[in-house]
Amino acid sequence: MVFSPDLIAGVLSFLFTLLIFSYLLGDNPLFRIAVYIFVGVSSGYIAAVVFWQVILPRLFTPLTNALLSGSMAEKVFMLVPLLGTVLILMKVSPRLAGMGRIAMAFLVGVGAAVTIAGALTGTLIPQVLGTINAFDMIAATSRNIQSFEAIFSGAFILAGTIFTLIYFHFGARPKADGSMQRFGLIEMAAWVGRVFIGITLGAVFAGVYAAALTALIERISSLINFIGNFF
Amino acid sequence: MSDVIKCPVCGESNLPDQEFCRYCQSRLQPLTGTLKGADAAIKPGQVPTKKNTAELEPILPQWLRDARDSARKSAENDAAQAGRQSQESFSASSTPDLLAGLQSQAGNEEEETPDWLANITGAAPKPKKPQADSPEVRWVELGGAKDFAQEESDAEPFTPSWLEGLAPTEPQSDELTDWFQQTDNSQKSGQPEPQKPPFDTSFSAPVEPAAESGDTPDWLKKMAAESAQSNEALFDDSSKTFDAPSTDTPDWLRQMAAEAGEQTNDPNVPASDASDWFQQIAADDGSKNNNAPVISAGTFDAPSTPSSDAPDWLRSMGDFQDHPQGAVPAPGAEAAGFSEAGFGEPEAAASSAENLPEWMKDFPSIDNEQSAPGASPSWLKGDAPASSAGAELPSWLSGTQAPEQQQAPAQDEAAFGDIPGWLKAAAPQSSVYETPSAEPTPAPATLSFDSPDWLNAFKSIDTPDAPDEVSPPAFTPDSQTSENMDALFADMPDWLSNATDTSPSTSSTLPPAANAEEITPGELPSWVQAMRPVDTGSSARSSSTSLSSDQTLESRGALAGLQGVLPSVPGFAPTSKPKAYSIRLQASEEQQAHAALLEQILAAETEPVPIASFSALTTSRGLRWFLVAAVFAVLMAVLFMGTQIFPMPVGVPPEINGALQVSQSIPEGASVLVAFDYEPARAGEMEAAAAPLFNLLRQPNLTFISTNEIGSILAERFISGPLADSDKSGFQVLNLGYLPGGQMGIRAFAQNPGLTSPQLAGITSLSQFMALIIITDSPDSARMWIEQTSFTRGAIPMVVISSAQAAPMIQPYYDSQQISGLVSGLYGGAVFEQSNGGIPGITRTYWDAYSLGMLLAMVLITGGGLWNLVLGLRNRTSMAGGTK
Amino acid sequence: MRVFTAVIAIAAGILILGGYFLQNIFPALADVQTLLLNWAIIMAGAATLVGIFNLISVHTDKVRRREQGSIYSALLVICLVAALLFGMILRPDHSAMKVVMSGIIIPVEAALMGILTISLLYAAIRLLRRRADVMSFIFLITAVLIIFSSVTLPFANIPGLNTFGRWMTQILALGGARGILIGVALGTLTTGLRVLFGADRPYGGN
Amino acid sequence: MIELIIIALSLFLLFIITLWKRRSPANLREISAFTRLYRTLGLSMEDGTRLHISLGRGSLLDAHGGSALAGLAMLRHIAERTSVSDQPSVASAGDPALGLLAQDTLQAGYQAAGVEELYVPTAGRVTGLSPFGFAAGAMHIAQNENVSANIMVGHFGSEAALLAEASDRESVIMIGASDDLIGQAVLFANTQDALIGEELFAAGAYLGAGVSHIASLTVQDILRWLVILTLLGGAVAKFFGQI
Repeated sequence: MVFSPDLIAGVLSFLFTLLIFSYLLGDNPLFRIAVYIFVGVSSGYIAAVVFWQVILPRLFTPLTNALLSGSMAEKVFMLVPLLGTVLILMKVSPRLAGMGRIAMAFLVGVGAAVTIAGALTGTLIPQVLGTINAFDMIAATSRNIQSFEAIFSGAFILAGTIFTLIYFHFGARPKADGSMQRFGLIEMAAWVGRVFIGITLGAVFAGVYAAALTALIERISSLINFIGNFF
Repeated sequence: MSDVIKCPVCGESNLPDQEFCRYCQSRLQPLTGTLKGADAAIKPGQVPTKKNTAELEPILPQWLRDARDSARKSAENDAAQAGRQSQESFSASSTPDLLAGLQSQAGNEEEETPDWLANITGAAPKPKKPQADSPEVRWVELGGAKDFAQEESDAEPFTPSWLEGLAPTEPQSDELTDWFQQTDNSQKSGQPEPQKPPFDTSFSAPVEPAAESGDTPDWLKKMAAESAQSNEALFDDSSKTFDAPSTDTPDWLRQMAAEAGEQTNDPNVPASDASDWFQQIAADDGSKNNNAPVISAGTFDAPSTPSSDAPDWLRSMGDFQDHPQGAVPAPGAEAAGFSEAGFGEPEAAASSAENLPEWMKDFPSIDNEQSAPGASPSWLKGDAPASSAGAELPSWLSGTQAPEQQQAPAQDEAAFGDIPGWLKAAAPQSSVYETPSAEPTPAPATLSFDSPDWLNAFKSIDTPDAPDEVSPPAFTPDSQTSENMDALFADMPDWLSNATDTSPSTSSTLPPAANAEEITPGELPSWVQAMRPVDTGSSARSSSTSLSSDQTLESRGALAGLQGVLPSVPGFAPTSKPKAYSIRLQASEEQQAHAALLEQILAAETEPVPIASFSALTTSRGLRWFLVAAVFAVLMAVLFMGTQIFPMPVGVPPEINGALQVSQSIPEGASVLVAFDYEPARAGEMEAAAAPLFNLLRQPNLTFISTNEIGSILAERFISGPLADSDKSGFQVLNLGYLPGGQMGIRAFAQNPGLTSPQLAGITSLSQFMALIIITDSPDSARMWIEQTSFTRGAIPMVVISSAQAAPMIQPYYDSQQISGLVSGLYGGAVFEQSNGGIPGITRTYWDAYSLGMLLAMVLITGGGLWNLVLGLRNRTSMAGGTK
Repeated sequence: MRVFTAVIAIAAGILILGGYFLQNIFPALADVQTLLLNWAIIMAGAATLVGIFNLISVHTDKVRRREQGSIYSALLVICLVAALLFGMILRPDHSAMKVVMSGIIIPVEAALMGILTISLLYAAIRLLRRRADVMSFIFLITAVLIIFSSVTLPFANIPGLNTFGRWMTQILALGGARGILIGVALGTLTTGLRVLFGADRPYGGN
Repeated sequence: MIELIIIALSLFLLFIITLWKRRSPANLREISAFTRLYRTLGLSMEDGTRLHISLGRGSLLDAHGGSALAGLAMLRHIAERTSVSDQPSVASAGDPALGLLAQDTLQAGYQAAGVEELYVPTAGRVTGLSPFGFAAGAMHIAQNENVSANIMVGHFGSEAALLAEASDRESVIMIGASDDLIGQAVLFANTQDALIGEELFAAGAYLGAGVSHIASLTVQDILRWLVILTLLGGAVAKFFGQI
């Protein structure tokens, strides 16, 4: 009997799906076996991918080229990430882990800058502009949307955005009873913001449920199909 | 032994026999060994444990050690005098001897407790010890066993009041503590001597005359004479010391008190205090290093001087001035030297001046200045006040624990103080210790000053002790007669040990006092533990008699084992039965009510207040199983049966319509870049949503890329899965794999795809693709692709196929026309599939199950939510009621 | 060391930010930014390897100490090492690795996602018992409505339901989502600035 | 350029308000989740249980780095407070670099508490490299290591429901916050007191991590109102075709 890769994958898929589903009856060794194997295999696989598609092509190959035929500047530019890699690898040892902080500091500095830039250019400004542009009557007309509808939608979006923002206002004042409360108007606006937040999270929750349900359907369907292959 | 000793302080070389560095005056020889556990303090009431005090043996001056050797040679004579004493009694009597333990010092320093030390403390020697040691030798060491026997039997009744203090009272032990500590401290300090010149001048002088005395210790005789002629300056302080003595105080003492009474600044000092200083002397002389003897010499001055009725031996002290041997050692002499002088001077009588050590030769010159006939001894008159000697006396007599060099400044301050220093020393430091001094009278009445033994002992004081500086030959057996040695050995140790033995012996049969609790607890140095006579053996007690009428044996505290230390006041006996008082509390009802209220309040305070819990909602396994059963039953049934009851959605939303138009507009064989940026968890949903769109493409040239490590595998799975049923004959697939770096990687790829991915050689711009399809389950991933490619993709259309969970966040991008179309979730896939001519695909397979699952969820959430709302309200109501 | 690491972080961050926003003024900053980002990507890749080692060491430690569930930890370590070795030797696109992917990773992840169906249902049902406030009510009502609007009924569709659902999702929910995302962006901005200028130093140091 | 202005303004405000907040007390609205979190810290110390702080899977090199950094700031404070506990806290992360930073942060917390010798490198762990791998690796920490509370602060998606499920089964208190709407929705349904949106970034300020954290919230409030004003002004202007 020849075990094709597809058959092996199908059998494994069937088994592991069942093992995972067993969690619905309660945490059990079978589920744990499946989960731990999954964590190990996925981590090992991702590490191998990182090695083959990051470390090797971005570090070793350019480094080799630079050392063999590159200019001094290229050599220096490739030695720096090599040094950083070595410093990070030092974190394997608790004794040398302190040296790794240099590379980690570099990563954090870069990450903080990327985060700031991403927050500004990817979220803050686009979302503000998107809210403002909801009142762009010209654009609405071009999309065959009536002005009233555009204003109505834009107003709800604007109101939702503002009230939600107000909801998160942190500043407060101590009251006579010792509690901290915001100004009355802010508190009222925050209450409206709660409604919008509830709607938003509810809508997202419904989407998550739909995604999970689809995944469950796909898994159950695969189980049925696998069993059906033998009949 | 090395030829030279290198000073640990200055590094200079010194002769091996030198005790002090001749350059820096630092001590070269250790004063004592380290007493184990000396630092540790024990508390009263703690059961004493044996301590190894053998280390203290080095305290003894060299002359004592040498004397031991000579004593061995005279052992035979002494042993014959020992008579018929049993071995036990002999051993008991021998134990009090200070020098008894010296036998073992030279040879065996590991001996746990030297006998002399045990005797001082009154602790019973170990029964085996006398047996182990050769009794004969010990007899010899005793300096004449018979002497000792006589002392015990005869000397006790004659003990003067000022000697009564030698009994093992608290002060004694305290003073012993002091000098032990001094010894210890001096060891630590290293060079205590150079700081003690004042003592040299003041105390060496009285010792000197004793060197020439006969039976009666010369120095005592001279002291008597001195005192008779001395100016009162010295005794201003000392005389007052004897004001307090009882009527039993000897005349000479009374006279002394009368003479000095007016000048005494501290009339409250009891007579018994004198015994304290005597004890101090004993302690210092007998066991301490050579510093102490100097002190002892001076100590004897005070009591002897005022007494015109002094016995002969005291009167003979008047000769002191006729023998002006310099009491003051060489200025540079060290304390050790002076201490040695205290005991070493007697040796001058037996030995010629030539045999005198260097320091002794220095005395005359000083004595000449000090000793003026008819005047009080210069060492008393002038030296004491002038050089703060009188004040110094108290300092070192006070038994402070500081080393002598530390006492010197204090002594200077007290030089002209109201109370002589030595009186202060004699004064008990606490009321507890004053108690025994209150009745010193019986002892003086019976004290025999003629007691030859202890006087011989004093005589022997004059015999040269062997300071380190003193030439050893002076103490060699050849140079000393047995008599000298007897006296020598009996000098301080005898009377001291005798005295210490008395109290425990008499009190052995008495019940221990239980008043220790009233004593202020204090911490005792551990070395005192070794000296506590708690476990005094009967043998030791039998040979001693009490010097005190009080026979109470202390059982606890620092005085444990000591007897007569805290005698009850005579006559303090209850004359009548004490009145009986009821211990019952007389409280009114109101008071009791208040008390109950108070108890209630206190109880409420101490009662733990439960922390407001987080009202943790316990898990409901039943609900979970119900949900599992319901959902799985529905889904499995529908999927197994493959029903198609639920119709596919109709109507095409604008975003889906946009995607449909893009897919239809892509020309045949066009290059399409497809990003697979979703997790394997959403593979089923994403494949179902994306498959209808790919089925619309006509022989596309697909390039797969992913910012997810697993994306490339998902792409291949997509090709081999949902698209397997479609016509893939014209499909060309290039899988670029993983694009690391997140949005920066996307940005770099968008700027020059060929540079980032070598497989795309020749493609330098993203606009070279005909369309861009993003399959993602994350709004962030969609955002990254949308934003980072916005400037490079040009006019090429972008379609996003997203998970249902990400649709609400991606939708705005369609609204803002940043993307051309959006297909989200299974619903979007179903709509798209319907718009694709209705060819059944994977969405149709899932649609019934999906719809039923969604409806089931709607019902369960609604019904279950309401039910749990009721339950929650009920719980909250019940909790609120419980709180009230 | 503390100062040195802070200086490195701040310098790298400022250069990256300069590359974002000042490249029009200083074009060289764009190249510097690209270079630094490339280095960061490489170091992040190295961090992945160290993270793998951390995963191994944690579970090896459990096995060594025979803690609860150590057998599973041993299983994890074995599978991890095996996958890593095979992946390094055979490369990730090897058919054997594809089998592992298709047979283990994808099914398990999908199954885990599938069982969330029950978890989410369970959580939604119990929500009002945990917390009966306005937001929770709105949350559940919205969820139910959108779920209901995304299905078809066998016999007859409720008119306008789908439209209402879309309106809720694309208008009402969008407003709240924007408010949340803008708020998150503000928080991210201040947090990033705190880190960038050394007030927070997650790389060590106090 | 607008981005630079925003950054400069934020930085200036942050600096000024940090100095100002040193003298004036922090007045922040009550957030029940933080109250619960604060008490959970004390309770875990009292009953000798462990806290599990999960930092999510946000990478430093993408837009989720902000939540990761906020989680690390909170971890730093929790580590300092619980380092002397019999059962010190453990931190899990789904991103390797974040896991290493968790180790450094834990060590810094121990160091600040003066008990660096108690620090164990395995207290900061990477439990998996994929979202569900991370969740699957972390979901049993509560069961295996005597954990009394799961504190999830970082970037979480729908996998947060898996951790929430495990916490519910073990009756472990769970406090969660995510910068991702999906994660927020899941955590909202699963937790007693939900942390929503930018409340994630307020953890440090509410736990008393420092003045700079409080100043951050004040700066956020100021920027918030500036954004609101911009929205209102921009909408009006857009409506009237001014922009």
